[in-house]
Amino acid sequence: MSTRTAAPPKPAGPRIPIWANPRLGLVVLLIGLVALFTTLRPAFLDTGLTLVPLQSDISVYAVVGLAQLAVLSLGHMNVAVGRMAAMSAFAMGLAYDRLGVPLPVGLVIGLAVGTLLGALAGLIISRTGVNSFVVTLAMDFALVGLITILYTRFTDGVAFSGQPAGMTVLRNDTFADYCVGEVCGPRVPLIVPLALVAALAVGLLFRYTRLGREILMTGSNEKAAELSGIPTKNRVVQAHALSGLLAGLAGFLLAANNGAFSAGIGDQFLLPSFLGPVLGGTLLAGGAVSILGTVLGATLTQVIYKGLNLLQFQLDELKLYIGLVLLVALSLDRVRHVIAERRGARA
Amino acid sequence: MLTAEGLVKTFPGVRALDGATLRLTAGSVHALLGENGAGKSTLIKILTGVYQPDGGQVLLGDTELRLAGPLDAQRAGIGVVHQERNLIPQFSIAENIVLHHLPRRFGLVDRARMRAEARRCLDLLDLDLDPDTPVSGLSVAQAELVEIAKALSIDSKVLLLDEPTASLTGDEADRLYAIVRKLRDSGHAVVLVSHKLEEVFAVADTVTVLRDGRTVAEAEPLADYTQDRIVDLMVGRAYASVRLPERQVDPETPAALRLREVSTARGHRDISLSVRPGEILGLYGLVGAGRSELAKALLGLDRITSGTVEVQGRPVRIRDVGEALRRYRIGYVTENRKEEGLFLDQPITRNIGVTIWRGLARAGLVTDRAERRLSEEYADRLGIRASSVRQLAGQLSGGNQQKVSLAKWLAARCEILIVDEPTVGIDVRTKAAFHELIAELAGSGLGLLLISSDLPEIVTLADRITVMSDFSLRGDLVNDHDYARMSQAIIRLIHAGSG
Amino acid sequence: MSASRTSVIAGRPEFTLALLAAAGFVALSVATGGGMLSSGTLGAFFRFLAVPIIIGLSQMVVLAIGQMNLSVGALTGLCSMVAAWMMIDAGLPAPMAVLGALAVGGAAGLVNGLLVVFTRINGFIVTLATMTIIEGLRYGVNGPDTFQGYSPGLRDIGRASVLGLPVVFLVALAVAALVGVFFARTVAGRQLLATGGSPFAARLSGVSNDRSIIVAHGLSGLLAGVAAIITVAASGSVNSSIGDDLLLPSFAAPIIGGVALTGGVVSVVGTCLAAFLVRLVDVMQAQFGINPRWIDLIVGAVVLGAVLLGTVRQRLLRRSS
Amino acid sequence: GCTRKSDDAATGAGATARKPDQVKIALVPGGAHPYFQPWKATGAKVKTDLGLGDVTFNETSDWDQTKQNDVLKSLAAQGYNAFGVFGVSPENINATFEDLTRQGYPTASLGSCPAGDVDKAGFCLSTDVQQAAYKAAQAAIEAMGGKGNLVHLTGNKVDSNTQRRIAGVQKAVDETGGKVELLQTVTDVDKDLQSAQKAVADLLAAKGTQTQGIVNTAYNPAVASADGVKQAKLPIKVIAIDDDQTILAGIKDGSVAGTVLQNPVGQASVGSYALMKLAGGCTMSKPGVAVDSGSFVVTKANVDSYDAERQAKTEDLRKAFDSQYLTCKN
Ligand SMILES: Nc1ncnc2c1ncn2[C@@H]1O[C@H](COP(=O)(O)OP(=O)(O)OP(=O)(O)O)[C@@H](O)[C@H]1O
Ligand SMILES: Nc1ncnc2c1ncn2[C@@H]1O[C@H](COP(=O)(O)OP(=O)(O)OP(=O)(O)O)[C@@H](O)[C@H]1O
Ligand SMILES: [Mg+2]
Ligand SMILES: [Mg+2]
Repeated sequence: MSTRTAAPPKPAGPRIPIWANPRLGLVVLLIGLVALFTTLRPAFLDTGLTLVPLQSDISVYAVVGLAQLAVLSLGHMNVAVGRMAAMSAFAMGLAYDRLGVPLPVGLVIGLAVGTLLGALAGLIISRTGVNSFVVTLAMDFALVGLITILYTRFTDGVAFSGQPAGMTVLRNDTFADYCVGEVCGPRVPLIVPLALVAALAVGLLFRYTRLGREILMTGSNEKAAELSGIPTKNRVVQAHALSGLLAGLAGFLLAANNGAFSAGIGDQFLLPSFLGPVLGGTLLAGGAVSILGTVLGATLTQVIYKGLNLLQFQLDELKLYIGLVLLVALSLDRVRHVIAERRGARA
Repeated sequence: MLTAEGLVKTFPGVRALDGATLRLTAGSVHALLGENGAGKSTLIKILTGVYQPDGGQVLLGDTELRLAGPLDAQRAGIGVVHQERNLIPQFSIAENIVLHHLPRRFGLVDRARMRAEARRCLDLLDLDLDPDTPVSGLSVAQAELVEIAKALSIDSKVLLLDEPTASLTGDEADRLYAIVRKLRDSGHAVVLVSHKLEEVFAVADTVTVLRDGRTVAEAEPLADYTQDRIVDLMVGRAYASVRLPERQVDPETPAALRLREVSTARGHRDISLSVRPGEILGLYGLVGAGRSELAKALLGLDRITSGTVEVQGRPVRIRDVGEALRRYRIGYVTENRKEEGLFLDQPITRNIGVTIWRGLARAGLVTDRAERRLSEEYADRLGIRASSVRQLAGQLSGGNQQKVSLAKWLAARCEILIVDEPTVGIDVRTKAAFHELIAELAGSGLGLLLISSDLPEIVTLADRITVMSDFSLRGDLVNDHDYARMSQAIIRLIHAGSG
Repeated sequence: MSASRTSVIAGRPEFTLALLAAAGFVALSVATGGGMLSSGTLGAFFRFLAVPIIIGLSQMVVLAIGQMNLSVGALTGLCSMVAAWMMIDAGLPAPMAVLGALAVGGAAGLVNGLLVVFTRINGFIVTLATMTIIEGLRYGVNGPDTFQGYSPGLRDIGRASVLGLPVVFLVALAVAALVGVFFARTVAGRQLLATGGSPFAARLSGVSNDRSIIVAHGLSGLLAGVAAIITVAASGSVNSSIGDDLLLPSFAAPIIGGVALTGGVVSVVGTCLAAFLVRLVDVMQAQFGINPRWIDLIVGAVVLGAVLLGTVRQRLLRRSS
Repeated sequence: GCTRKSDDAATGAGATARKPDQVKIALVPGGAHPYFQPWKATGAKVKTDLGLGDVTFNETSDWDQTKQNDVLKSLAAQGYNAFGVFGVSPENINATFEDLTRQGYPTASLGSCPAGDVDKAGFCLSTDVQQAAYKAAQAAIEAMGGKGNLVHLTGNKVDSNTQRRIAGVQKAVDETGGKVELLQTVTDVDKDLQSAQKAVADLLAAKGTQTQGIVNTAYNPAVASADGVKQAKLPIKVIAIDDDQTILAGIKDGSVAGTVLQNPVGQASVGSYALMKLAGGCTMSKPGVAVDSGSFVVTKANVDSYDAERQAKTEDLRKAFDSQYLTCKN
């Protein structure tokens, strides 16, 4: 064919320089902040008091971020992440307290509840075509009421007293507490692997499986996805179900960290759920996600929070600085982007 | 009157204009021609202040024009209809027409004057539309005409039309060109960009040809040129029109796809047709005849209310595109590649791989490597021009985008392919390549249903032609590739139906 | 002609809302044995309807360009605290405090807008960050303590009624009317809607999208300032918790009122009616002593129901046409 | 195999005796709230009075248990080695106390006790919220003249302290033998002032004429109902909570019938004192004991003199700790 022969060997498109990689920018920012905080407060590197709890917090909020990322992949939002986490935690608490099930069984029950809630949101969104923000916002309203009602009904109060065996261990121990002979593990809390597994699984899903890729394609262009044979409505439901599942996991991790399955779980999830992915370079538009970025983004927010805490700011200053640092971090990414574009233009 | 000299414009990775020049004279229609990606739209956008040039200048008469934004161009009397539709869907026709200079009274928008002005512009075009209708309810052709009215509303002396007829029927295009002639006669300078050379030769007086961002023919009288000569200029070398391979379809071969008296919820009535393997069935009709809708109903996107669809001789009920693809091996290359065919923010690999991840998966996992190998194979086979298969689909030229949108169906090994308006907005050379490709596909045994409003295209490619108008079939013709005879027969069928 | 016009009106979402609002009001009046119609109840009903209306409009203005403003609630709190601080600690007269609140609101909104324009970061994210900052500032004004006993004149206005309707409610209606005129009849308002409807087309028509964004956010902040003034006047005491319960209602009103999140469409009447409906639910709760958490559940369910209903209605309309 | 390190190393770890000037106490409320403000000044005062290394007050935890845990750990990393904490969530706070104790820090639950019967802090020095609510309800009933309808306004329903308050009010109402009826308990109106104001206005509009008394066991509704009743000019007796300026002003001008004070000063000063002792090597005779820091009904009659009573109570508390709760070797 004439076109085949006519195609000249074109030079490769503009290569992205390594410094323009958004993840790298985050790492640099992170290192900078850690260095800054350590200089100001050497206690920042205190293993037991800073680094170990920091890892636990990062684990929770990375999973929270992933829960949001699961629907950002579609260009959707899940405003009810916190409440889905709370409902899962309720289910887990109920299972442990009333049925006395072992730890993993309760976890599975809770995750199932989260998944179902997410799927329900996805179902409403895909059937009505109404914006996900509206649907999950309404769902958040409904769940916040329901959770209180359930807790008052089932616990005479606010939290389940029964806890499965292993819960305290999960909260308190690090791998350093476990030794093979003389060799002990690193000072890494036991819940970190749970979050890591979640991150890897989500990464694997979006990168290497048909399901994940099809969710991304649905997010990129729903109409085209449908016309390419992707069952887009199912994908919407599945992405939201995944969001619910991860929210449930985050609820579990937080309950493990805090030591009880209580009604307040997830109250503060909403904002961090967006910060992680967005700082990590996931757009709200859908079609692309960055799992590593989300983990880094969650790490960054927790480091900022921890560092500012160590600096002992008053409440007003603390909030002020958190907001400002976030704005700066976000704008830096923007500056990097603009520079990359300029360079690209000249190349 | 309006002159652009030595324009340079660079986008990230692309030099769209490289010293292009355009000279316009009042009272003439000026054709601006070039292949896809030659820089025509970019030139027009610079003339209308949408882009700022990296070099060169724009002169009105002898004074240099500084066009910092679209408003500057409007003040200078330059009206434009861009290639993409640019109306605010929620606004009324009237408001869209006068949006850039909403009339005010006591600080508030003066609705009465707004309506009156819109009315005046619509009257210039003999358009009988209620100015209060929201534009979201207009047909493509009506929206196009409203855009022209909008361009005229600024008392423009210069009117730039970027592929105004790409989605118009022949009748509608004729009406548009009548208006263009009227404007020319009243002293306007009109620039016309189009890939439909017949139309260009019928209406334009002078021509400028762009190739790779450079002007290769500047404001020449069109009468001095033949179509072939123009194409040579656009392509940059002597261009031999391709000869399509001879194909023979055994009339005894059983049909791959057969519709028996199919009616749909969309309003199709008793549609019967069949496509054999290795055969191209041309489905001709004017825009809005219901052909795309029929294709979509076949794929399960709309309900079939009665009649049967048979694939390889067995009656089937297709529920969605996935089933059509995987179970019955039917593919559909949409007419609307930007919105329905492609994932513009994704790389070529994903765009091609999307239909076959199931097949590529090893132990449930799809690797980028497998996908890339496959994409490279099809990029090579279809001659997709890209820096690499990892380039984003949105960065490709129109023709290459169309090839990508076709590639995913080939990769999925479809046996029946519905190709909808495959060459809309595609330049002559790419179009010919596409025709060759389609013929080759048929040659390799695919059954093709070719939906097109482009008569020459249908007559060139199809083995048989069936004509649709108003959601019903009007008749069948066996194509003998004689353009004059076939086109007359087709037109007659259409008019017989509606008359 | 008139028949088709009535059918057009009946087809609008505002009409459904108005019917619902009227029906709800009547039902509640009957259920409370006329208690709803006593002047005290009506007064309380409308007095606390003023802020939801304004805050809904404040969100609506930003929704019009297809963005969101998460800082509306915190900003209302900050403006209230600033106004009270000006009167109590700085000893300024009430009119100055009113101007001060408006200025702070407008300025914060402009900053939001400028940040969105210059960083090109999604408005949702920008206002998420500025919300945190504003919360800090709000707390910084007076710590956790409550301001009380400022300008009696302002408080009298907050409590006054004209023809049985609280002045603050009338102010809210007047502001709503102004916002309505802004979107329907001013060039800036139309341009804002054009930006929301199709940014690219708007740009090609000479509309500056950047300016639309800044105007929308600025106006949103200004309206938050108005909500703050109403709060200060009507409530008589403010502290740093003011605004915490406003974020969700700010979305609920316009969304129930039929405003699209994608931008380009606003409905002032719909937003006001939706705020009215939500307020009805509040009053129902007080009248029947229902646990507020049930109310959350009901509001959530009602919105989901409205969502489903809207879809069904559209489907019916499409089928009938 | 894999073995788990034994725990004993950890539990006894930090139990080294510290001299007062080595003791650095952190007073951590649940979040920003006027109730805790006296902790700040009191902390500064005990620092000099007792010659402590440092006393800090940190309210940045924003009513979030996770953040409070973070704040506590950050403070520990800063070198603070004794903690007086108002647990954001009484259900979860025991876990936090356990963590701190494991690392060898003395802890006190100040202002609120953990939910349930177990307290993992060294001790709990707090208002007996049920008792305080009971007293408040009694005061309201008295002000109402012993009969009529009472309304109870309080905070977050899913909080064990709220549950205790509801029980306390119920008890006082039950004791009237039906003369007083608890018309309604409105929960979840303490989140922010505006919703409290709205709820009060709606309540007064709906039931104002049938209501004779309002008892508040949360701050924002107390402010809102004092103001709301005054504005509506209804003869309703309002019992508020705490001694915020706005509420004392209300008592003086008669719009508030009375208020129930708690003893944040006592909590901070005695709590710090006991923490210092614990850090110095003393132990609790009964670990996890709950001590009532006292609650005081203030009406117009004693609005100017109540503080003396409270100071006396504080002094008693300190003595009780020395004689009763603490066991010191020397
Ligand atoms: N906004 C943009 N960003 C990056 N590249 C662009 C942009 N607009 C155009 N280009 C590139 O500039 C070149 C010229 O594009 P232009 O749209 O002017 O071509 P055209 O002659 O109008 O083609 P067609 O006939 O397909 O409309 C193409 O290679 C195109 O990919
Ligand atoms: N997006 C749309 N919204 C509303 N009506 C539409 C839309 N697309 C097509 N239609 C209408 O549906 C009918 C059939 O359109 P269809 O696209 O099937 O025609 P066609 O024969 O394929 O013509 P075309 O050449 O435009 O593809 C026409 O009346 C058209 O106006
Ligand atoms: Mg073009
Ligand atoms: Mg079509």
